[in-house]
Amino acid sequence: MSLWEYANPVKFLRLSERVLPALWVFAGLCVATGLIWGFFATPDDYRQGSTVKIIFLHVPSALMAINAWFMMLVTSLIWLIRRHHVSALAAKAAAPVGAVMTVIALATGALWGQPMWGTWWAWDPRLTSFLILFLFYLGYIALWEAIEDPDTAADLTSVLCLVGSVFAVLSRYAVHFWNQGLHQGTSVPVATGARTVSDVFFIPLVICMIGFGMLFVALVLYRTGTEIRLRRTRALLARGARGA
Amino acid sequence: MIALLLRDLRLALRAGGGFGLGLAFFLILTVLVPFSVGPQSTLLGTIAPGILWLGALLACLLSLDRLLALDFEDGSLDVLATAPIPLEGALAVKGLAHWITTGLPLVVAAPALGVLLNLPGAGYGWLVVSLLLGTPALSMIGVFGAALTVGIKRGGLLLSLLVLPLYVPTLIFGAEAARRGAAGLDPATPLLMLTGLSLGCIALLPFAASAALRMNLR
Amino acid sequence: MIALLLRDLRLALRAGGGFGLGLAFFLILTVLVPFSVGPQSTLLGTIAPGILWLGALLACLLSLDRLLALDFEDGSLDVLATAPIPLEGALAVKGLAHWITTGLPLVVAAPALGVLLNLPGAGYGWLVVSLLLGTPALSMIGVFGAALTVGIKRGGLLLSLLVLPLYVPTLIFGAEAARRGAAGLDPATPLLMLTGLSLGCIALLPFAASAALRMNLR
Amino acid sequence: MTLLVQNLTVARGGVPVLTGVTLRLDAGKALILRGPNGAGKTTLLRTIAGLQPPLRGTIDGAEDRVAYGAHADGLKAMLSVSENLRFWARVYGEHDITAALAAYALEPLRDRLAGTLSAGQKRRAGLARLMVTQRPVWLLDEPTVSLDTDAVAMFAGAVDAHLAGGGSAILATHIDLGLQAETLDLTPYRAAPDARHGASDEAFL
Amino acid sequence: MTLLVQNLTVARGGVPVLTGVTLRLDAGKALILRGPNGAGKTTLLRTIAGLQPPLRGTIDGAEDRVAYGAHADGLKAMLSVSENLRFWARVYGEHDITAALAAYALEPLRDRLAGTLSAGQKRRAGLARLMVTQRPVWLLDEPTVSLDTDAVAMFAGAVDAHLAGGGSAILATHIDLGLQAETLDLTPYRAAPDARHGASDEAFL
Ligand code: HEM
Ligand SMILES: Nc1ncnc2c1ncn2[C@@H]1O[C@H](COP(=O)(O)OP(=O)(O)OP(=O)(O)O)[C@@H](O)[C@H]1O
Ligand SMILES: Nc1ncnc2c1ncn2[C@@H]1O[C@H](COP(=O)(O)OP(=O)(O)OP(=O)(O)O)[C@@H](O)[C@H]1O
Ligand SMILES: [Mg+2]
Ligand SMILES: [Mg+2]
Repeated sequence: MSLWEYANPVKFLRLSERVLPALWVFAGLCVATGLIWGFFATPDDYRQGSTVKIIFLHVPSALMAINAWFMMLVTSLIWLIRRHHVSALAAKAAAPVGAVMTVIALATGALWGQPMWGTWWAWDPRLTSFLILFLFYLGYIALWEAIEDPDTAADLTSVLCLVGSVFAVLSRYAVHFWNQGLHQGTSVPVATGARTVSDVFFIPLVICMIGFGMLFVALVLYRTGTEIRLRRTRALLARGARGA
Repeated sequence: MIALLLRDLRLALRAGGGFGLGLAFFLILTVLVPFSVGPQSTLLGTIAPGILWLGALLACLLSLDRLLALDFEDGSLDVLATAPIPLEGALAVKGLAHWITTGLPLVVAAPALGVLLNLPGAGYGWLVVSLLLGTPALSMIGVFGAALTVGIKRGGLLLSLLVLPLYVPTLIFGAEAARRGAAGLDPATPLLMLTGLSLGCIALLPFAASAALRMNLR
Repeated sequence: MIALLLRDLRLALRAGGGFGLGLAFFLILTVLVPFSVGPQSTLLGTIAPGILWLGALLACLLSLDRLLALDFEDGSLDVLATAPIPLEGALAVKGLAHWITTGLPLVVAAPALGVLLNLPGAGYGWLVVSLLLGTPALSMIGVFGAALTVGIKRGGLLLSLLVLPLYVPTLIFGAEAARRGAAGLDPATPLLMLTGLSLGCIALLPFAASAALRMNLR
Repeated sequence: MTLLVQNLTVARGGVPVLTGVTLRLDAGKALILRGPNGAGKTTLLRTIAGLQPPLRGTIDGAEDRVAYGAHADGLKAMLSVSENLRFWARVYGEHDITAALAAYALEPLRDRLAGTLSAGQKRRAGLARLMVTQRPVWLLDEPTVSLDTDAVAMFAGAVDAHLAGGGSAILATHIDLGLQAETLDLTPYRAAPDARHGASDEAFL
Repeated sequence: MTLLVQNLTVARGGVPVLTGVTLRLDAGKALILRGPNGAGKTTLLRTIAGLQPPLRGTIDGAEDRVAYGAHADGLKAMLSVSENLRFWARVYGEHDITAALAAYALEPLRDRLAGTLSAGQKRRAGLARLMVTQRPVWLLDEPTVSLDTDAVAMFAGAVDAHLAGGGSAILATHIDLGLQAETLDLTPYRAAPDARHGASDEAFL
């Protein structure tokens, strides 16, 4: 039995219906523990005061925003190559979630920036590339909305996602070239294991990140299920209309 | 191919959509900037290279929706897609025609408009060079965007939405080169990046565009 | 008339051309400005009111070509012109629909974009007020421009060209009011002018537009 | 009421196309316009509909009484068939579209977006629009283009019902519709190629 | 060479419209497609032309051999008739357009902008385009829409000449063209309303 079996919408629906409840609970628990631990059980930073606690929302959402686009890239490729509907619909379902994550990262960043840098917004490369990512999300969603035929829409958005990814990477380099920034570098480098955040913050942060990851997966599964049902309704209606 | 190029150029001239209009839009936009930000000449001089690049970009953008949509509506695209010339080639030629009718006039006119905005003397040469190297990328990206949205009735605004983020790297390198030139710094690095970008776009985007177009014609 | 308004709003929503796109375009344009003029926040703060007004104006402008041209192409305009509702009224309603789908969202979104451009704190209120008073004029002038160019295939660029000069007074008064507001000065005079301009446009331009449209249908 | 066209000269592109057209259309009557391609049928119909002014001559009894069905159908691709019809019905102050849907067998398609219809289905929806206008005079330009034989019969039925209800119609067509109607051949009215009288560039000749 | 279509399933909007279409078109032969509005004639022709992929089945002998004449004419309003034709001729590697102009009596109109032609004149120019492609297989979707009787005769003559020269043609039409040709009625191939096999949304049913 291969993984591709779940590319069948019906099988996918059955599977997702089975795992979703557990996933919701687990994600909810992780997010809740992480956030409560982070907000109430960690000391204030000596320099940043209590504002440091925004990190528990900011970093996980920022990570998920990037990962969501990456996931869309992979599912788009799968659609273009193997033409599994679930894959295209998963990309469609992930886009708004990713966009919302981007907005959360931007909003929490802005809230954080006010006390830290004395301004809501600065044209720092990290921030700027995030804004550009947001624009890509907008364009992607708008293209899905604009096209009537679902398969054509899937094809075109997939092509846009591929080309867009290339240009998103280019933009990132361009933005770094254009302005050196204020934003601090990454301190959770998975590869090296070195880190600059103390354990008090790190453990709840990791829990939050896991929670957000699970939440993202749950949301995408749920929304994909909705999209599948929509397509099913549409397919049945199309036949009904012609049969009459 | 040459027939297609000639036809597109002739149409651009005759439909009154060609050389003149993009330029005029560029001109008006440049004139509107002092109205909106105020007439202080030092301020204008500082923002001049950036505004000129932005204006060129918008003038390109606005002429995109007629790039393929007209051919789509009157059925020419169907015929082109079944014609003996490869669709990739046809789209590349359409990009070229767009550049000749829109990009090139902008490059030529930019110095004149620089005067209106008090562009510092050192900036003129580099502004022209950066536009010359950057506008081909704008045209090719535009062809790709037009191919994506060709099936959508009046996808003009959607087209802008899709294309503008793709324009970001070109704009950054181009405006940076022009700004460095105007400030007397060395613009070589951004110009190199810009050239690379344009070449990459010309080499690869026709394929993406023709794939998108075929999906749309289906 | 209400039927027409409702239809236009529904079409705007459904064709994906409505609320969202104009806003997104406005956002992108605002983002592109720092890319082109550089990231210094004081410079950006100075030009912010002007740039925001210019962005709103361009977002309005880009949505104009779908205002009448679509109805023209599918023959709806012919039918509207022979329908029992006066053409002036129909055009005014179309202007209203355009304002609701384009102008109003811009007004609401402008403060958020002000943040991106470091707009000084005092400027937010006046920016919103000036846009609220000025955008109706932009929509009505747009209807007139669209009526003038409706017969021309893809007259998008030509339309921009005709409309932009007409937008100049609105832009001057609007941007001036926003700038004065941001600088802590009294913006009453330009705001009054702006209001007068909008009222005048709403009262008179539907007649000019319907005359132009009748000539085009001929 | 009677539609009366007297001594009409119509032009396209500034060139007179037909001169001296006189016709009379009583209530309950239909008139079929014939003439080769380029004779000026479309131009004449547009003039009677009030979409363009005549160069000379008078048109009586047309204002606010005509419904014009052109080559294009006036359908919005993004609205469903019933939304399209309901919109036009409301513009003309009518509210019931069931009769129009029934006349052209459009019920099965009523919730389909107009953009997804086939050529003939679109045309049927376009013709149904005329019925919701409640206007007494129909001006139809090649109404049966793309229609199959069943649909042509529906159309003939709709016209007959319209005439029986006291309406009237002018139809330009190249094919035989099987309608009981007078025929007007436009060939004799063709403007001479060097006709100058009334042309918009007359002053330059 | 023969055009061979076997067991073809075509879809529009993701829904199968026709299934199991099998047809064979030899050189020198014409085939007339018939079927009520919405039967799927346009969809079938677009599939054979290669503009959309079939859901199932094979098409042999079509690639680079077909010229497709759709509902739209592919004329640029701002170019003259001869410029339009010359453009397409060059795209297809041909250079002589006089035969095409003559076949549809377009000489008097050759320098007129295509946008100022009447509906039937436009259609004639659109049909003339097929002649300059030098492609052996013509696919025509309601070619005689808006044509008057003279023009229909010109068209029939052009098709006959094309067939006599070894070409072939598939025509979808609702009216009788007076051509010597086989007729294929598409009604039996209509996909069942609940047909699922091969539909792009098959997996969802
Ligand atoms: C709206 C603006 C902002 C955006 C879009 C943004 C974006 C991001 C992103 C994408 C990350 C994850 C990067 C990674 O881990 O590789 C991140 C992490 C972080 N951001 Fe922001 N940020 C913003 C504002 C701020 C501000 C104002 C501060 C506070 C001074 C801040 C502090 C941090 C910190 C401490 C991290 C964690 C870095 C780490 O340990 O990995 N950010 N931000
Ligand atoms: N700008 C122009 N200059 C010269 N002649 C023109 C112009 N525009 C249109 N014409 C001519 O006017 C004539 C009338 O056209 P019209 O569309 O009314 O014909 P029609 O009878 O409807 O023909 P069809 O049966 O083909 O639809 C045509 O011969 C056309 O070529
Ligand atoms: N998106 C869609 N969803 C469902 N059905 C569709 C869709 N698009 C088209 N159809 C249907 O597909 C069928 C085939 O249309 P097609 O244009 O091929 O018909 P046709 O035989 O050319 O008809 P005509 O004689 O009217 O031109 C029509 O019944 C049409 O309503
Ligand atoms: Mg006509
Ligand atoms: Mg058809």
